[in-house]
Amino acid sequence: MFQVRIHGRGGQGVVTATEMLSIAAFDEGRHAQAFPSFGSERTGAPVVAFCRIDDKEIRLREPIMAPDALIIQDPTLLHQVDCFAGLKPDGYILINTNKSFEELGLADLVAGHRAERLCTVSATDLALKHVGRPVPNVPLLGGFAAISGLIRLESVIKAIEEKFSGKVAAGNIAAATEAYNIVRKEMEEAAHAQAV
Amino acid sequence: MSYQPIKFYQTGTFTVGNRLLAPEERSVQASSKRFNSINSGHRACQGCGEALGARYAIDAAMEATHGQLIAANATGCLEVFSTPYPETSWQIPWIHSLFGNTAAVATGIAAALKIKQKKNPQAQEIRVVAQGGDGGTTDIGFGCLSGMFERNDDVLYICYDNGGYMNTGVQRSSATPPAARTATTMAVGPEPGNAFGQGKFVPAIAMAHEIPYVATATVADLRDLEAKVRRAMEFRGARYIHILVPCPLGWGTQSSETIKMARLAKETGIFPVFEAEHGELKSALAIRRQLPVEEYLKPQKRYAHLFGKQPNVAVIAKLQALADRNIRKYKLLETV
Amino acid sequence: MLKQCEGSHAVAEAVALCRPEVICAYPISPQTHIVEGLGEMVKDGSLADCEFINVESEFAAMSVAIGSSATGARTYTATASQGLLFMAEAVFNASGLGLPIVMTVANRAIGAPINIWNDHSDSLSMRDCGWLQLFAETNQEALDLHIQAFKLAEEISLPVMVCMDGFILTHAYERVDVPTQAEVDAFLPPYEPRQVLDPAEPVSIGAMVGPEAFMEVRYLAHAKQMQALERIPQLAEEFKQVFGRESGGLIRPYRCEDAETIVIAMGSVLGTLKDTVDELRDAGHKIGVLGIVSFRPFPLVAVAAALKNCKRFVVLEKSLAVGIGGIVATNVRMAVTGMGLKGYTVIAGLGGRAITMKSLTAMLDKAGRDALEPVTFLDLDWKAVNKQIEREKAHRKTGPVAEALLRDAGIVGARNY
Amino acid sequence: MDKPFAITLDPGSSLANRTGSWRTYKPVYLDRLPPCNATCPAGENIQGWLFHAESGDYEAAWRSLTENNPLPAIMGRVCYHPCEGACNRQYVDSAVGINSIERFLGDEAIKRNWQFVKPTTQSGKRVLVVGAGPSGLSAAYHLARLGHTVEIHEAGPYAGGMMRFGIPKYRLPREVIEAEVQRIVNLGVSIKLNTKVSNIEASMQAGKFDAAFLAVGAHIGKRAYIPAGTAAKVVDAISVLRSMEGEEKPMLGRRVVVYGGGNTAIDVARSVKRMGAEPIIVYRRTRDKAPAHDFEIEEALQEGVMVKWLSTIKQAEEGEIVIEKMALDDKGFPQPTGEFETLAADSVVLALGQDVDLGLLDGVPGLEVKDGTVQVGPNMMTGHAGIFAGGDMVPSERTVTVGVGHGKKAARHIDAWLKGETYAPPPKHELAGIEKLNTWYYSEAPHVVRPTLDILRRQSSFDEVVQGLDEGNALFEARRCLSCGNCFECDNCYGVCPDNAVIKLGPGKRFEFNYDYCKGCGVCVAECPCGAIKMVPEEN
Repeated sequence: MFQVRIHGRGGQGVVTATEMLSIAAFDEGRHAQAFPSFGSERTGAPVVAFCRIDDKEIRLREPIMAPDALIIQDPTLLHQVDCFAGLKPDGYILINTNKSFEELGLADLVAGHRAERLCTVSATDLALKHVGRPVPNVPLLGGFAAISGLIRLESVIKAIEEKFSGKVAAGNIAAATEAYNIVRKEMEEAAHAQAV
Repeated sequence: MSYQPIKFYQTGTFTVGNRLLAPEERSVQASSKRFNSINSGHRACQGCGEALGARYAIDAAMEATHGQLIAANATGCLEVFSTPYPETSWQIPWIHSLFGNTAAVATGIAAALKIKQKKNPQAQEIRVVAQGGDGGTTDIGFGCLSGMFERNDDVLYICYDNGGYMNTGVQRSSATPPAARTATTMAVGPEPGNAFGQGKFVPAIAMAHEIPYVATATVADLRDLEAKVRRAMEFRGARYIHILVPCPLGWGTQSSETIKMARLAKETGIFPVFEAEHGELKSALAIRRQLPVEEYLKPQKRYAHLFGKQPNVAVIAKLQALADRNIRKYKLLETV
Repeated sequence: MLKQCEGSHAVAEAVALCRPEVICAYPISPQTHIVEGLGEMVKDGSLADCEFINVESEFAAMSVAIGSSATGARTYTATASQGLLFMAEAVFNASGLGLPIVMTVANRAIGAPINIWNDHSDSLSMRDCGWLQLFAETNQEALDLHIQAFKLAEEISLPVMVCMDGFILTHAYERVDVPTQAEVDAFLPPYEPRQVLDPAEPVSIGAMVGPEAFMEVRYLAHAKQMQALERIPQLAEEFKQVFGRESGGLIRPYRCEDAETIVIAMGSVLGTLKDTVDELRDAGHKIGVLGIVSFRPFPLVAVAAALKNCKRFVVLEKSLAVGIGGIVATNVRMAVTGMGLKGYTVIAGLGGRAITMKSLTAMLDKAGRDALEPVTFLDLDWKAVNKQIEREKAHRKTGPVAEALLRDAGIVGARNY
Repeated sequence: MDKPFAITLDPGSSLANRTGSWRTYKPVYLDRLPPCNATCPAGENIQGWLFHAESGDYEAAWRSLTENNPLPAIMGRVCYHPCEGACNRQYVDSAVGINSIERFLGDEAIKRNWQFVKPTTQSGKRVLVVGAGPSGLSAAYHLARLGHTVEIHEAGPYAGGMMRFGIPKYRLPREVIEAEVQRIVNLGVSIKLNTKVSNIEASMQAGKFDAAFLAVGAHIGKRAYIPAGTAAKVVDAISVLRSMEGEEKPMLGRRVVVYGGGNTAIDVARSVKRMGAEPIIVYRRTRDKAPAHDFEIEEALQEGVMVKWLSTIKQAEEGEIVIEKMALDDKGFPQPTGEFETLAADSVVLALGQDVDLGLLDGVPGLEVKDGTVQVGPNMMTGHAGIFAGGDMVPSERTVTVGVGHGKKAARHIDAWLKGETYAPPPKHELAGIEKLNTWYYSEAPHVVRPTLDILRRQSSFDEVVQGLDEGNALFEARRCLSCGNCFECDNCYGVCPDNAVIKLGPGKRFEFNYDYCKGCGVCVAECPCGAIKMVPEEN
């Protein structure tokens, strides 16, 4: 079973992101369970949502305390919330930022992690560019497809088409795709760097 | 030479009927074929104004709908005296649910009927009436009533106002008139009964909802009452009729004076009888022989504390002012 | 047809497939998404011949339902928590009048302190209201139970609550199999009221009944629920015939054969429990799980039968009968009277407190060693509690409890992971 | 449907609950006596005939009226209608114009030639009626309807008695008298005119009469001594009025002094005015003390009749008279003042009342005569068995209506006497006073005033002064009746009963109480407009 936890703020589509992730997994014939942290959080407040993916029925209902992957939609949270709590060793981390982990002051925290599982992408910029609104959730899913290899970009695109339509869908697909490619590139560079 | 032509017999429109009227001029209550929607054998007190008002109103509604009527009824005297197991006095489909939810129950009935009509358009159309006392209407049932008004559900709500919780032994309601004594507002201190003002005058609140039709009536003006029920049934949407029904028990009056008291309430201006459509006052039933409020207050034991050795002139004056305000506000002395 | 969707959406689709004629809606979390979904379907016409009424309160919602059901319309509404309590008077009235209304309760805690998260306090507070109460374990079961609920309610002329855990199920995206209209029509016949308001055959419904007949009326309500005890398993069987799925029934045992310890629970926590039990089994514990689907009527006989071979039982419940302990536990104990079993009550997950495998494993391990307190509050923060108790001993004006505890815990806004 | 136990009930099942057992008092319907009926000297059932008139059934109304009075067209003109004085409607707005409706019905009957129904059986008895005045005609009519053979002997040339010789044309056109007398004749009554009965017993034997009713009226003008010169012209009012009927009108000259304050004085004055003279009434007391009806004095003054109040004639000479001014003493009696005045007068007409000519009774045993009138018992019989008397010749108020009443009363007693029985009138209902009524229910409807002839024609002709009502306003006026004490089927009791305990029996059948359910609240009694219900204690 693969468990993903997404951190963000109210209004950034955190819950939607987990739902789309579950839809993408479902489209690939997997079982998936997406659920929010059931808060009454308002816009701007820290929000968490979860997604479990498995090949058999998922019965477990507890919150995800030991995630296999983290998506952090808003780097400003890093210093307010313990985003990394319970992250499995070698867990995946995808952060929406144009800085590096070092620049974010996370060097120590991720020391020993496999570099190709630590990626950043400035999803907000991509969203602004393609969708016209600063909603990083969808591009990050594209990035997650790349970093985790858990789901295919096509599935993410299908999920986007299920959730959105018209220009919004097209914009998000473009953004997700670009994010996907950016992350692929980062991973290759990281892998290459380690090889050296 | 000129003489005034007579529409009715010399008792005009004041009596229930008379032998000389053309059938179309007869009141519903004059007909030996009237529905008697609420049948003999009910357990209302002697001279109960509510029993009378209910038969007047529901019979008229039955007439207007050719018997295609369903009634919802709030908890209260009317419900208790009409349907104690194993007998009911109602001859129409009737439901009692709770004290405070009658308007909502009626909404449910109307919704169900709307769907049934939609599924079977050639079926005879059935209309809905909700009824309750002033407690069930102006107090505990007010939320549901206002909701029904606001949604403009196709329901005629009839409030039988006897100015208190008579079923439980005469306690104060928000419709209890100023200075009237009840079991929870004893005649002590300067002003028993309501704080001054009209109390919660739901007809005005109903008008504020701008529903299609609002009217007040009394059991003393039968033809007026019947005409209003008929008119109400010509509208779609939420309608409200507020009927003053004297309560011999709660008012401390003779059982034979029930209609007289209603007549005095209207003739003194204490209870304005009017009609409004879509929030606008349309007409008022003019006072015929204006009387000072004392005429109305004196026969009622609930006002006895005003007429002791030293009559409470101040309070009586306030009540007169209340009546005068109604007369001005609703133009009760202008004959149309 | 398989779908990945939100639990609320799945329930909305199920209700729509049952062809309701009147739906009353009043918003309250976590039920809101269900009526929103139905509202959309009525608007876009996919749910035809249905009146959708936005009422002004839950009290009105149930009252409208009473009126429409009495007029022969298939009627649905949904609520939760404070909403259920606010409509309480009408809830009792609906069952008293024998009106087959179906209502979803998205289970949620009751304040004060106000709390929007999941537990079972709301529907269990209505345990004696005369309604049937069915608890769903998954979104699939929530969907299925609604279809069964309409058939059950209308057959025996009693209202039915379908209870599903707020947020945990209502807001969870997972896979559900949504049946076709044809399948549902084959299972659920059109509503034939036992009594109806109709000018063609006028009756007075809701008479005042005195001492001479009141007990009989109450007994008949009880007899109807006893009747339901027999119908519920049959309906589950008939449902399986049409839809090919196990759903509903009175109870659902899991690995109970040869189990020495059986843990009993209702609702979504059963999933976590099953995973926990699997691990414990692997670790050699003889343990099983008994899910209760029908809380009202309560399946005394079935529960007794399921427990007859175990040594001990643990009732894990998301409700608290303050001053005595468990509510479900009390019912279970009645079922096993005289069987000489050890019984433990575990109060867990109140107000949305997460119930984790970790805590369950530890607790069940203790239970297996009969080292468990008769009544246990799972993951209770004793530090905070004791501090408050001390504080109250110390001085009079201690202020509001909830806020004090939050202060102690250094938590500003509630976070639950 | 298979209903849930107890909470769902069959419609109207409360009929099983007989709430009549709650009652300690019960309402009962009754008829009370309307004040109009109570005061009518002719004993008319006024409310009764108005009931029919209200529905526009004028023939039924007329037949009901003529049960008691055969002369509605005449009464509708000359009756002083005490009924209107008693009418309860005066407390609401103004009294119902009963008299005008009666006249309307009488005129309708003449116009449509309605006739009386002849009796089916004859008694074989013969009754002699002496005098064809109102009393005699009334008695004859009633006796004929009771199946007796009636013969009227009238001394004068025409039937009508004082109605013809005492009441001027402008108040009572002669064709009206003719028509109503003729209708009585058509019923089978024979009238012998110019047949003076000088000895009643002789006439009875001659005609084999079993009984007689005497109603010869009072035709002899009272004389008073006035010192008068030989050339002075002094005549009595009755002969003046009588002569109006004949061809040659009385020669009274231009200035005619009429002496007296009664209706006859007014009649004479108004009559001579119409003949172009200038009448002056001289009366010794004041207007409000005058016995004449004020409305007649008013009409006379309107027509230009002069009046000298508080004056007596001291001396009559040719062409002038001397009058003395009077003053009322503290007891209201006129006393001479010693002040004198001379008036020009071509003639003096004495209108000081009339006496009865009792000649026909000479020698009849058992009769008692006191101050000029025959004494009769409560059954109208004189001291002589079989001889009855009424009208102006017996002690009573001398009006047409009283006379008609005497005729009816006498007829009933004569009928009983002929059968060897005694007639006992039915007991009277309790009076329906205004306090028994709930006048709220009567809508405002002012009294219709009868139109009157314009003043010039009144001064110059004998045309009828007061006109009749047309159908529209007669109907309106009839419908102003409050129906005091008698149910008029307004449906109030039926409508206002909170327990549906009143049964409506249908048009004309009124209502009855359903004592199975009546709780005895008394609302029906309080709301009955006409006081036709009362509460009585349940017997224990």
